[in-house]
Amino acid sequence: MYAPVRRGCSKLKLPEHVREYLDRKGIWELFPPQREAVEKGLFDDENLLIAAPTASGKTLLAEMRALHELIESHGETRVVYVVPFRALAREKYEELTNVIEFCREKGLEPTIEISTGDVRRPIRELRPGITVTTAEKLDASLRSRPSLVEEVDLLVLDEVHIVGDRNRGATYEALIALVRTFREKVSLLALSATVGNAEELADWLDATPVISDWRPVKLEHRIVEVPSASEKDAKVRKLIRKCLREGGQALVFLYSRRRAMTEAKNLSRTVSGLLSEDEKKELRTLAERVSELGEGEETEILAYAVMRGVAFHHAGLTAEQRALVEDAFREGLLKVVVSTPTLAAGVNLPARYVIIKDFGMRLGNEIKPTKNEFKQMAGRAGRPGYDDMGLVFVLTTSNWKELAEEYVHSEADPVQSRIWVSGPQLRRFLLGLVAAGFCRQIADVMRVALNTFMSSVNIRPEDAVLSSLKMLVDWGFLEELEGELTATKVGHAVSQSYLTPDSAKFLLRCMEEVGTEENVVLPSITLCPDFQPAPISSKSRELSTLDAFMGGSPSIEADEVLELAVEEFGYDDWELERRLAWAEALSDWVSGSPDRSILRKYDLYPGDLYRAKDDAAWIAWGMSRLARAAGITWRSPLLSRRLEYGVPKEALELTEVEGVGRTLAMRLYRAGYHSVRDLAEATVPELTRVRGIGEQLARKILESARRLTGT
Amino acid sequence: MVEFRAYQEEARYFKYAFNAAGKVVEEAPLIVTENGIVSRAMDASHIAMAVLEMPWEMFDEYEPPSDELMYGLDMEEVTRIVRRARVTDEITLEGEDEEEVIIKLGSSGYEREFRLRSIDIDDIPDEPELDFAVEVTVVPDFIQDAVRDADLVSDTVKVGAKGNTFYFKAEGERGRVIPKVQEGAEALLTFEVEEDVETAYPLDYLKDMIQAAQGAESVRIRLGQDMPLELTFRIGPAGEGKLTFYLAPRVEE
Amino acid sequence: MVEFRAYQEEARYFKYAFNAAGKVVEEAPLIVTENGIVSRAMDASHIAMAVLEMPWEMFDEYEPPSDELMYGLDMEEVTRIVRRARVTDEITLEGEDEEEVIIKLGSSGYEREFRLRSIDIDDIPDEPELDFAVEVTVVPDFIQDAVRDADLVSDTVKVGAKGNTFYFKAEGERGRVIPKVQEGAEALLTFEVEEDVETAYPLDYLKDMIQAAQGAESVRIRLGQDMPLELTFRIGPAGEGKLTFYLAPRVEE
Amino acid sequence: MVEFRAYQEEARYFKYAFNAAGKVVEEAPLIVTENGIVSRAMDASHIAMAVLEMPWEMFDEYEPPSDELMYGLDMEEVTRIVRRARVTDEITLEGEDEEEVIIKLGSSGYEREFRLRSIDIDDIPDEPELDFAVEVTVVPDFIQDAVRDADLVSDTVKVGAKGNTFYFKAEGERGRVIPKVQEGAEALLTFEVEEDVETAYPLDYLKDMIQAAQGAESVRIRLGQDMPLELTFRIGPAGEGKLTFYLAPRVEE
Ligand SMILES: Nc1ncnc2c1ncn2[C@@H]1O[C@H](COP(=O)(O)OP(=O)(O)OP(=O)(O)O)[C@@H](O)[C@H]1O
Ligand SMILES: [Mg+2]
Repeated sequence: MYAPVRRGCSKLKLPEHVREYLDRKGIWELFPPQREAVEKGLFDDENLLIAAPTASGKTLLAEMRALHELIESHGETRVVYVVPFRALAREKYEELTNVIEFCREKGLEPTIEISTGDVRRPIRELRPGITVTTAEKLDASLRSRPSLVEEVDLLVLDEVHIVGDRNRGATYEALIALVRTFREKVSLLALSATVGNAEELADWLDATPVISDWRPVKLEHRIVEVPSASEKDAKVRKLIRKCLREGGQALVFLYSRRRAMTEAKNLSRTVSGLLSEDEKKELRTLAERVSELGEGEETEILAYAVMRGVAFHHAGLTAEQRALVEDAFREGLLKVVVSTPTLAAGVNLPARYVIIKDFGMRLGNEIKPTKNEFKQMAGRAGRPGYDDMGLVFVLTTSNWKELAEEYVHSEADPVQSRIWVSGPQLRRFLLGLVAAGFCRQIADVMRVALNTFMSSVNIRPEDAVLSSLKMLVDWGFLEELEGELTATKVGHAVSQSYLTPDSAKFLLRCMEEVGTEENVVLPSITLCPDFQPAPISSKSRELSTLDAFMGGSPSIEADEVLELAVEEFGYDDWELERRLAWAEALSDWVSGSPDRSILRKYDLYPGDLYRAKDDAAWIAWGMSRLARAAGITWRSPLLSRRLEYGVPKEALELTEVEGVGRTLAMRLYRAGYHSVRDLAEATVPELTRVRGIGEQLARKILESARRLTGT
Repeated sequence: MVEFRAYQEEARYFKYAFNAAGKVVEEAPLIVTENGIVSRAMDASHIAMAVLEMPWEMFDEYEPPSDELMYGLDMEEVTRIVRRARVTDEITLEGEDEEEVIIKLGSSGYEREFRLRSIDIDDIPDEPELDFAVEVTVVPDFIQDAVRDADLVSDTVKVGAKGNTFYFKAEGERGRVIPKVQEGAEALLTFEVEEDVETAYPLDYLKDMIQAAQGAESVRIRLGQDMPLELTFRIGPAGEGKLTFYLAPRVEE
Repeated sequence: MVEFRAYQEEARYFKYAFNAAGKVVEEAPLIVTENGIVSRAMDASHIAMAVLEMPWEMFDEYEPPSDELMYGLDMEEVTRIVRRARVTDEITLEGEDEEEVIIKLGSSGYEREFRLRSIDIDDIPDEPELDFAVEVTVVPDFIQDAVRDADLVSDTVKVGAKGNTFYFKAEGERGRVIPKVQEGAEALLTFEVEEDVETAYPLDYLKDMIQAAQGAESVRIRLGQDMPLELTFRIGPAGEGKLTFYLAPRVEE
Repeated sequence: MVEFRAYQEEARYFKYAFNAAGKVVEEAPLIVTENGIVSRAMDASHIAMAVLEMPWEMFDEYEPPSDELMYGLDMEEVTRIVRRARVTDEITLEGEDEEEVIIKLGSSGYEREFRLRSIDIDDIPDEPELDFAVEVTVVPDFIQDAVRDADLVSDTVKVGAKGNTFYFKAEGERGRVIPKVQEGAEALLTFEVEEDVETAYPLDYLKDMIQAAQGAESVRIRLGQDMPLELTFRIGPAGEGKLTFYLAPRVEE
């Protein structure tokens, strides 16, 4: 399986322009899975599913196919390239730009667009060329304008194994079912990681499977039994020394964010002793940039470690901090990154050594790592072009050794449909079909439902569909008349809000029975299942503010909403604490409380806070639409925007001005600028008196304010 | 026109207190009456409160306003100004109309005038009324050491009294730190304990609050089981004024 | 071979002056003649100029070069070296051929030699000839305080004379700062004003320049309406030498 | 139960030594016998070694363990604690069972107890046995100056002896720095050179090691051509104990 490719490109039948494109890219030989794809009809309009390990060159297949179709159609083909999450979109956009440039040189005029922003603003039309988008965005766009589906000529589904992901899978699956039903003839190329049921997946997509386990860099596993914690530390240090002396880099995986941070700090000494003078100089500059990107202990420790060639990485860091670490590792400047498993599931970041430091742990009901996590982490070992081989070191104790061996030698797990194992996801899917106008008859609904990845689960779809439809009718989202389905006004609002019908039902109840004032809406948001509460210190809830000792009024009124939530969803105490703490945190956020204060009070990571407020913002937006459709007076004006920006109502207007973010909006407001007009009437010297506004920014603000007020 | 004026020959009585208060709360009102100057403010997260009382006797010269006045201070600004004062500088507080607060620092013949725009203060909290089971007075060194020692291992510190010992205790992964003092020791000036207590508090606020210890002769500490902590520093030439901090407890799950 | 040598028993006379000059200008020539050592340089943005005059009388031992010599100094390097000198260290400046400048610091029997490569200096500016309407001499404390106070609120400071008062004034969004001194006060050593003036200057340069005040007995300040500011610090055991700064005014739009 | 106890009236004899050792090595064993306390550890990259010897005579009170004991210290923790000690604080080292090391700091009537969990130490290196061609003893100021001067221009420093001069030499793009001292100078207390040598060492380790010079009366330096550097600091009230560092040379390619 690791034998070098013997036959050159010239022996394969490749279209002329594709050959030229490859020459341009400096690619002389295709990898085995790539040649197999060509042989199975990549350029003959065959729909293909390629299931192969990471770094086996799947993206190139998409490039070649897109190029081929664009050239053949004189630049008219509309290619939609779907990725499961935003972070990947930029990477793909940049790679696919090469295809468009090539076409342009041939006198064609396709365009390339990246469309991943807010799901509230759907894609209006597909232009000839390539549109890179997320599954979520495309799904929302299709539902908002069903005819969009007819404009898709070539659909590329990247990372399609995500269909099995608990959080994102249902949306991806729904999207595919829609396309399979309403655009059966679409040209399709699906790219997947190695999965246990690739054939089944191909079958569902009506595509020819290309299954390979070829990897550009050989992979070896070493299971190491280490009895004590300090021996583990010593072993990791030894491995890192060895790896770095050979010129390689290492990824160390742990399960807790805090431990990733401490481990990175502890490894700093070891790594810094092995750096060159030039590297140290560059790292010093990098560390300064890191310091500028955040505040608090985490940032300090990150800067400290980065200066010594090490970094930690987890979802609690801000997007900029993560991108900085990823880029620096890719460039070879950072030698070791200590991370939680999220890194392995995300952007491409291979390393010579992968060290799984704590194989075997019980975390609640789960066993860590799961087989998929393990395969993903291990898959990162071996950097093509730099390493001859990738080594995965699994450090474990005797109890877990057997499981480790099983993971190493067994096949990947099969992917399974998520729509059918989650009531809310199923209902969202079905409601969307009707509300968007794809289906009127129950029979139509059934037809689309049968086009989901049903073969992977053992259910009777008819029963599930019928009972879900009945619930949707009972809840007032659908109306049924002799087999004909229509969405009610509220049902439409639910579908467009992107909420699950179950959450929507709860939110409507909250609004009707308790109210729509801010101090009630916030707990409604955090108590609905569509809000995913990240870890938060709920100690802050009970006695940790002086208010409780002074008979002060709480900022949120959660009691009634809480009762409803327990009734609908049966949350346990621990989950309730968490969600309520989030309601308080968001209340502070929306009052303009400084980031630092909130992070400190609730013991939060910035990444989690920013994700939570974004989620809350779109749920609030959804709620306001539901209220309008249901005829309920919405008493929290601008709440969604305030959640997005984190400012109180009075200062919100100021955020419309370019260059004015949260902190500046608060400061400007305090300095006496209460409206955009106030800003438009200011002068540059006046504005520069505000802390944080230099001359350049002042000019930008003035221009924007004047433009907005037409002065 | 000048609405009020408070003059003190040595800035040392203010400097540390203002500095500490400014680290704990972001904004505070300055309430000026014929009796003196007071201020009460909570920090943005409502976890800490600062209460400052400066009666007219604390000043070498005091010209009260005709009516009660209120100004709003941006405490970050105030601390930056107060940091520029030498302990021997003369310090004058004045109010210009109801718009500006003026702080003047004087030394060896020249004067430095700092004018602050008064800001709007949302609301002024009431001082909590609490029954404390423990009341001790310690030398400033003790509390400064205790808080900084605790900072080595944790971000929470437990404060307690057990038998005839008053102590701080902090525990972290790496170890434990226990600064303590017993009844009768030099460092413990008074000791009144109704019952044994132990309550946890967030350390970062404490680190800011103890800055006020620098100018003080002693620090009074009061607390109760799972109740806020109260720290009182006497300020002024003869301790006529005081700066009190309240800190909400951290309740373990 | 050694082209020239200047020895002074106490580095204190140089340390602060060199440090300040090095913060203001990035590179400077070292012009060595039989009369002593001088240097004149502008900073890269041509807003500030430093002029250093060290006549041979300032040194305890002076061995002049046979011909006039010029070396180019990277001032960032020079300040880093000078910062390593204790005020009581002996300091020797030497030139090796026309290639290297050697700074030797000596104390209690050991010597530390720092060798700097001479760099090319593009051009050497002339000292401006200006008529100033205002000339005052103040104690170093006053100007240091004034500049640092102003820094709290703004990045520009106005310097002026009005009637019999000499003052600094800075205004920012949050407030105003006005350090001032009147004719007759201790801190104001001389006061000669032809007419009232007020001119604005950039503060960040001033912050660097006043570092030279540390070793000085007094500072002479000269300015005029919308004219450059001149600061003169006497240096050397008996003030035989001097360091003068010129700073371009900031003219409001 | 308390396994051993070592008490010293003034922390000054430990503070700087522990601090320096803790910057160089991350973990170290604490080996307690009836003769006193010793420790030997290498840093993670195996470039530096620290050897600490504290014989019982160094302590004002010493209660030895019944058997030889070994504890593992996280040196980062130890330095953080030792930094909290004032030089006049009383310091007590105790061992609790074989699990915890307790450091107590006492002053004016209150006590601060720091408890460290003992960690596992992988292996304890042996002290190298080397033949040095050069052995000098210098005053602490000299080596501190030399190392910090060298830091201005490079991250490597050459240490050598030539004729009757002992010197440090560092060269960078911007210049060269050569702190040196001659036989007979005050700063050079002893001077025994068998042959001229010059060897290069990494500066960042040296910067940490010289922290120990702060509490010392003198520093003994030994080295040979392309051999490790040995620095010895005597510690304790009468220099009964010592802290020795070994630093691997940097061999040019
Ligand atoms: N035939 C080839 N010859 C040389 N390099 C190639 C070839 N095909 C692809 N590559 C390069 O190999 C790298 C990995 O490819 P790519 O990212 O497409 O892998 P992938 O299979 O999509 O991995 P993942 O599963 O992580 O998405 C890319 O840098 C790509 O440019
Ligand atoms: Mg891919």
